[in-house]
Amino acid sequence: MADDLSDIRRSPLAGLDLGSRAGGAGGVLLSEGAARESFILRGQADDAAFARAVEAALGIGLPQEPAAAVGSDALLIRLGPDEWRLIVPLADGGQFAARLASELARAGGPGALVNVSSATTVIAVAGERATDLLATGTGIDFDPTAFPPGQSVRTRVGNTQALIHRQAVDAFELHVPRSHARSFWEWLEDRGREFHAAIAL
Amino acid sequence: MRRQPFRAAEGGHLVDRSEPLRFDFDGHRYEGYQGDSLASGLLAAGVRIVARSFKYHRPRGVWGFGSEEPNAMVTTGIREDARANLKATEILLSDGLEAFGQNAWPSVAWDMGGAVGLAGRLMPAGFYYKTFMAPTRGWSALYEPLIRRMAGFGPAPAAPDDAFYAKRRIHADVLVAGGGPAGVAAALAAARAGARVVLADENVRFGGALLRMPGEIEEGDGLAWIDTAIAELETMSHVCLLRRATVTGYYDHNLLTVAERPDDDVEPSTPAVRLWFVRARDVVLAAGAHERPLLFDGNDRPGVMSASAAAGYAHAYGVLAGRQVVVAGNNDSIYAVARLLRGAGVAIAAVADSRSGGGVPDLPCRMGWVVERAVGSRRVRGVLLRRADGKPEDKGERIACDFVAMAGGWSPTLHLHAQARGSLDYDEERGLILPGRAGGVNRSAGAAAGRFDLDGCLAEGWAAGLAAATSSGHERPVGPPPRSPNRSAGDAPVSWQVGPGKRFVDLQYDVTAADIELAAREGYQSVEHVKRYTALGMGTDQGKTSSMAGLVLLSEALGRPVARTGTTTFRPPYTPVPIAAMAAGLVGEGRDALRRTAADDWHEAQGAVFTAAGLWRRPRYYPRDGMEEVETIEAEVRETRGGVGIVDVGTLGKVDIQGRDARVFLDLIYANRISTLGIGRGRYGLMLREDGRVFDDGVIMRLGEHHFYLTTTTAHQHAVMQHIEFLLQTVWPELEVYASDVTEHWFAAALAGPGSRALLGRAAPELDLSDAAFPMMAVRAATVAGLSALVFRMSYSGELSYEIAVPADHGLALWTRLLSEGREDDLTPYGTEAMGVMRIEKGHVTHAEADGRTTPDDLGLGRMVSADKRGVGKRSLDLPALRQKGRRQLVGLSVIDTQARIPPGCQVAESSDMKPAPPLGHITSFCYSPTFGRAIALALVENGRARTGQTVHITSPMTGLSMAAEVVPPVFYDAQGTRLHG
Amino acid sequence: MLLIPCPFCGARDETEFVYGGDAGVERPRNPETTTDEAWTDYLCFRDNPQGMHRELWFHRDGCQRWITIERDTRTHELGAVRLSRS
Amino acid sequence: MQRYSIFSLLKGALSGHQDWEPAWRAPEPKSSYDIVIVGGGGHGLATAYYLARNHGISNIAVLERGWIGGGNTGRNTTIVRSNYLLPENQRFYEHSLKLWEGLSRDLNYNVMFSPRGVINVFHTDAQRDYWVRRHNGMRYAGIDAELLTRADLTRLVPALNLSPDLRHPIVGGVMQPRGGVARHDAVAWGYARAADALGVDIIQDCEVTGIDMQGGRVTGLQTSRGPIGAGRIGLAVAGHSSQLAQMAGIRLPIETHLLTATVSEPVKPFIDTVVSIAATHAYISQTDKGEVLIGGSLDGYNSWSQRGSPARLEDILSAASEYFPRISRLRQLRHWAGVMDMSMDGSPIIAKLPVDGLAMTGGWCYGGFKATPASGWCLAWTLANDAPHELNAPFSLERFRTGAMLNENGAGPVAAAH
Ligand SMILES: Cc1cc2nc3c(=O)[nH]c(=O)nc-3n(C[C@H](O)[C@H](O)[C@H](O)COP(=O)(O)OP(=O)(O)OC[C@H]3O[C@@H](n4cnc5c(N)ncnc54)[C@H](O)[C@@H]3O)c2cc1C
Ligand SMILES: NC(=O)c1ccc[n+]([C@@H]2O[C@H](COP(=O)([O-])OP(=O)(O)OC[C@H]3O[C@@H](n4cnc5c(N)ncnc54)[C@H](O)[C@@H]3O)[C@@H](O)[C@H]2O)c1
Ligand SMILES: Cc1cc2nc3c(=O)[nH]c(=O)nc-3n(C[C@H](O)[C@H](O)[C@H](O)COP(=O)(O)O)c2cc1C
Ligand SMILES: [Zn+2]
Repeated sequence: MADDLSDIRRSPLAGLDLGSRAGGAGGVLLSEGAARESFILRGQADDAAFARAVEAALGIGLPQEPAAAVGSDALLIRLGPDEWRLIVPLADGGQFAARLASELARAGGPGALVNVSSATTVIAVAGERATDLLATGTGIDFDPTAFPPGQSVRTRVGNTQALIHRQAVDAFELHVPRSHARSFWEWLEDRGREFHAAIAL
Repeated sequence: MRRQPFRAAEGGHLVDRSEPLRFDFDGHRYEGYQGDSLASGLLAAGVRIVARSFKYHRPRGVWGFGSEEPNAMVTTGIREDARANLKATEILLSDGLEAFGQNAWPSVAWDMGGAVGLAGRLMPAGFYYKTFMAPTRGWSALYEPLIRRMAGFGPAPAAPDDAFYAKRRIHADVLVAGGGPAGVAAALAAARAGARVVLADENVRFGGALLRMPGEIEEGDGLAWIDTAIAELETMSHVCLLRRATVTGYYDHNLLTVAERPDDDVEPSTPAVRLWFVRARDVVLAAGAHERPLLFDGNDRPGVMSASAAAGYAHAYGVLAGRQVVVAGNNDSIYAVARLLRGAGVAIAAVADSRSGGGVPDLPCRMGWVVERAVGSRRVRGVLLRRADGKPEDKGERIACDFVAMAGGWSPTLHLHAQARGSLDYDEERGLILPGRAGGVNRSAGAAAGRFDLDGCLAEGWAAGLAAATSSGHERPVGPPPRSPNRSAGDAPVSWQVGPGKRFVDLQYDVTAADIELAAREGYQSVEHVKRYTALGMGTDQGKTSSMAGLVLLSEALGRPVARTGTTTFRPPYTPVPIAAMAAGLVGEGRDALRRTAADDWHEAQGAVFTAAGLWRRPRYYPRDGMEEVETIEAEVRETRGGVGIVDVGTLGKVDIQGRDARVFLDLIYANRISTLGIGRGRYGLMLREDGRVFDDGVIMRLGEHHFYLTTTTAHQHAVMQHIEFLLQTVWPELEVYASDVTEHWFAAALAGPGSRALLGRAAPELDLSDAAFPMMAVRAATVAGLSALVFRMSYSGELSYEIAVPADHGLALWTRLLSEGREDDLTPYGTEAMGVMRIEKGHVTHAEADGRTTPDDLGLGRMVSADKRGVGKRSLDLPALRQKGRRQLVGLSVIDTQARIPPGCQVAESSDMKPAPPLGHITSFCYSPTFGRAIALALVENGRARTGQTVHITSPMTGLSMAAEVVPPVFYDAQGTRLHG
Repeated sequence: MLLIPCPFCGARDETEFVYGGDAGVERPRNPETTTDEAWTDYLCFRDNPQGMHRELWFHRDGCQRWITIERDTRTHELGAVRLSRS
Repeated sequence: MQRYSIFSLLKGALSGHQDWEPAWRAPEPKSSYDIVIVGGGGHGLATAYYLARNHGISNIAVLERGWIGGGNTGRNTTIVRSNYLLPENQRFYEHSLKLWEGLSRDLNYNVMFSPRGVINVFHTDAQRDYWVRRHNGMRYAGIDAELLTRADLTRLVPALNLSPDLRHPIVGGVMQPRGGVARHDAVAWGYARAADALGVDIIQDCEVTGIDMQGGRVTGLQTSRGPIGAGRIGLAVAGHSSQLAQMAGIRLPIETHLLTATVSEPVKPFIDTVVSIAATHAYISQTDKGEVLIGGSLDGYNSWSQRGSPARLEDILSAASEYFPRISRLRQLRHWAGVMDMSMDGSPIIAKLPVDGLAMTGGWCYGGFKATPASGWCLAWTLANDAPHELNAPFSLERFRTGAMLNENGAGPVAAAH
């Protein structure tokens, strides 16, 4: 019998003991975001059966725009011509994905669905200096007309690859590879000195 | 403490006289004001000698005003804190600043090195190429050490720079380089039009040339207009104003670097330098012009300086470079300079204008007169004036003065334009090199484009700003351009007047006119040869004030037009950039993230000694009380082989493969056949590079009809993924296959040893582990230690073994639960060393063997290449060299002396004498085998397989060690594989 | 540092990409019947033009697609850009 | 040739240095030559010099499209060594090193060859095994090689960061004591002067735009200064090898890539050896004028731009300052790039080409400066004898056809990977 997963889940940032570092107020606030379930969804954008299966399972159409995000607490982000990322709350317990898998199977199994829930760690960067801090390590243009809230991009930030989801003009979530998370966090803190970065729990 | 004898009673828009500061130069204390530069502070104090020249150790004074300064380089701070080669003109005075002269002993004022100057005649340009050749090793043994001692300017650094440095990467519609009248006008026009603007100027205050000399804009003071414009820009959120920010480089696709030196002393979080990387759609180059020197004997004496700098010290700092000046030059600016100096309290001894006729009544003008020589050695005491058209026998006239303001005309700053690969046009009539066709998207304006009147600069800047905004899609109305009554600047005629004597062209490297003539005479005639032969323009100022003069002199020496001589290549940075700024954010884990597996915290808590595996760290071994490293590793091996061990294999690359054509594709990328795998089964696979060499290996498991999971070596995770995508997207795009890198999602641990089945049986009670239900190379989904997992039965150690994979978030739980479950089995965690020993005993290859030169056959894996299918790299195996006899083949070596230990990096030779001769082969992996009680190795040996049974020598010539060993098959341990079945 | 206009992601810094060389190199369809010369042409021999070069780049830190771009090897002026598989 | 010595300098001083002769003439091109060398870099000039000196052929021209020494000869990090892995490379580079050792006297021009030791440091067991094995192998080839402990490194390179806390701490090193650096420009100038003295015409501002052939044999060249006849042609144009070969209808296994180097402002000496760092691929030395000279890895794509990118500089300088923390206090003075003839296996090609009378030296990748004497020596031999010397026989074009790649670092046929 599998245990309740929430007890055994361990963040790669746990070893940093962020609690002991928390506090202060600065131009930018760093925190670990809530863990999510996430899935790579692959398929042909122009394959009607595939698109219908996705819509049937998730209730949202396949986003066609690069880097668009759809849904309220679930995100479906287009990351490549035939690649999407489905990000859903942990509390969902894999239901979205299960539905998607069965719809895809019913449609004759187009595309691919791969669970990568453990592959990334979510780090939230917020505050009026959030873009400045991120801009120390990425060449992405953060002008809200170029990168409006609600959108996501996959890019390189500092020492890691990251999927950046812009929640608001000055609030971002970064999904970074789990094995890099600790180094990346430390890099953020170091670069954040310029902005008096504070840590929130 | 000394007073400020050369501070004028009033004036100085950059200084705050209510805030005096103290500073030290070469051990003497002086006073200056908030806002002073070190140069203005020293001048105010009457310090004239601030440096010594490179070669002849001649005394040198302040020459310029800003970043163009060739002479006044100093070191600030002492020992660990020292910063060398800073320009006194760019250092902001701060209270307690300590600065020192360089390249002199005991001090720049009294320098023993000056004696070298006496031998100056022996040291023309390039003298070192002509001597110091005998005896054969004479150069490096005798002369070079002496030369090296004389090298360099400032002291060698004694400690790292621990200041904070920052970076920022931004996008702009318009970057404006230079904040003089042209640049500010450009920025204002572009910003009003709606463009995202970055305006950067290297000075503390915007205004450019107006900082040095007043000018009128819109019927008022020019600087006041600048301030108003800046105030307007400051209110706009789409504008970024950068002061003390030098645009240092112009790179591909309109990327520019800007080194900002935020005001010192603000707060600890303020970086010493913030390096901006600006990706601009359009660029306005409004970086102004540099004043040229005049060439006369002694033009390097302390007190001889740029006229606009002399004016600038008076205007910006209220500092006089002396009491009595000779202003000399070839253009109208000398009158304005003389008047400004006179107004500040300087006596005007003469104004020598090389042009004949004209002149102004209010100044002691000498029309048609030039300076022939500066008199004085430690400082100027006067000049010898001579008629420009005079005959050599004219004696000229000596005029006393204590400084000389020389105005040789202006050279537009072409640096950024040229870095962007713009063309350069020589305007013969004006004697100017002007920016021609732009490279990259940019436009030059103002003095940088050869426009020297204020009105013209404003108009051109405004138009450029507007055009740049338009080209980046912004067209809001902007109003009319600012105007100035200063509408003409009276160009300087080209007059590189030259008399006899030591006429310095490059002050920093002591390059004289004679050196340039010598180079030309000796055949070093390309301008680039002259640069390299004489070092002209190679100093820390990169020839800002000297290149043009050198160019003209060379052209004259060769009797060829300047346009044909050309310039040397302009290269970044415009002014030197701290290496620490370039490195910011990229040190240590900031550069290479340290990858940690899900069980890393446990390993660390356990005190594991780590080793690097690519960017990952992995436990090398787990130290035990009272045991040496080697003993510990042996124990880990013994306990695993005799009981059960656990190892973290979370670093292996993992790829999920799905799609209708997955089987077809896997057959193509592996040398052996994969398509025949049944669901729930796995196979060892070998990947080749297209050139036939072994690329990678791993295990492929079939999870479903069209679903596979494969592992890669730790080192090749990314390379394999990229390889797969390359093939799928460019070579076989018709295949429907989706590959996803799932390395980060999965954690895996391997249980190995005869006890593994029992332990796993308890941890996964629902799983039938019998050979029949769960054979070798099978994969099963199961609950292990309460966690959903995938379990593979496979072995790397040669023992019965299972790899258990769980999502990485559960990895630590899996690890700790297995360890507690295994307590009764004496479960031993083992590290990479023990793993390495077991794999060598078992003869598995790694990157040490598959080193990119070896074929499958070399490694004894030739039989894996399936004969009846295509695949990447297979065709290359038929090339003659890959089938040739005599290739090095993988063998095992068993060391005969059981006490011997193999040192790293050994060769394999026929004899033990280690005399020069081609060796037979080399060791690829080696260890002491606790299982066999002797050292063993894997090696690549010429015709190795045929040598089985022979004795060879494992040798290490550098340490003198060697040992005899028997050639054996590479699988030492359990060649029949019986142990895999427990 | 180049600014590479990925057809999917838009313009991104060169540092997000991996270079894949000449896009004109074609893998022989039937390696086993290809001569050594033609096969090694494919493996090793390149035009290496000074001027427009059609070449492959992998957008590692973005869409992870291989793209084909035209670039002048002297000036880095860019021509047509497309996804390699499209 | 006017001899250079301390005495000639003294004499020059007395005459105000008015009597120095041109180091080489500036002749008009003749209508034809026995042999024409294309490329006035170190390799081309050395080829001409050895043709004249070793083979008695002096009706030779060296054609240079710009100014001699202005290619990679004039822009490299000047490291000279023979610490190679593969026996073919060991033999060749060791021959070169021996020529370096007597070069200043041979040419009567001080090329300032300074054998101050070339050190490679490593960080992991795998790197250690590789480097130590490589140096042990050198001993078998009769080349000097030393193993360095961390204590040795502390002594030899006090500025080196040996802290165990580094991201990739240094565990040890190896050294070739006879390796070192030389004054790059002087190499071109010294060969030019010596070749000129033997009658070779050095013709600058002369770009070759075509190769004339008749019946599968070269007959001459088209140049920006008119056609020039040639009995044989030797190509020594480094990054431009593909272009010149193309003129004769030949494709090469070469791509031209960009390599950046940078110097700091000059300071007093504090780094007295050459150090190369495996973890980050940066190499560093300090010149006799005091600049710290740093090189790194390629930009990684075909390019003739000679510009380099700030990203690569961030890379090189962060790496260099991590291992030489003190240089973080220095400032970068200038950076530049060169166009590298990257061969598909990382080793050079010194060989006859498949057109009669045409031979080349090229494919030098990062490493051709040190090869200058031997490359010229071998190409001269090959041109004079119409056959390769045994030293350069392995560096054939054929090897790319047979699969006999000389792959020092094990990377595949990907130019940028070497
Ligand atoms: C940054 C950098 C660092 C390096 N570091 C080292 C190092 O530390 N050690 C080392 O050993 N090597 C190093 N190298 C490599 C080394 O510089 C070169 O391999 C070597 O200098 C090549 O010499 P060369 O004479 O063949 O070429 P070049 O000096 O480039 O000469 C070739 C000449 O051919 C001319 N040419 C080209 N086309 C034509 C034409 N059509 N007509 C006429 N002339 C033409 C060119 O103008 C040029 O002058 C480095 C290279 C670079 C760029
Ligand atoms: N009388 C004359 O003969 C004469 C000659 C030249 C200039 N001028 C006067 O000079 C002014 C020219 O105006 P302008 O705006 O073209 O030039 P400017 O010299 O006033 O301004 C250029 C500014 O750019 C800065 N700068 C230079 N390179 C830079 C870089 N790489 N990064 C950042 N900043 C950099 C300079 O320090 C300066 O502040 C006019 O007032 C003109 O009348 C007069
Ligand atoms: C070993 C070496 C040392 C150098 N030292 C300096 C130097 O002290 N000052 C300088 O301006 N440039 C120096 N350079 C760089 C040259 O100025 C020049 O940039 C380089 O040779 C490339 O030529 P280019 O810039 O003309 O294309 C040096 C170059 C080399 C190879
Ligand atoms: Zn993309």
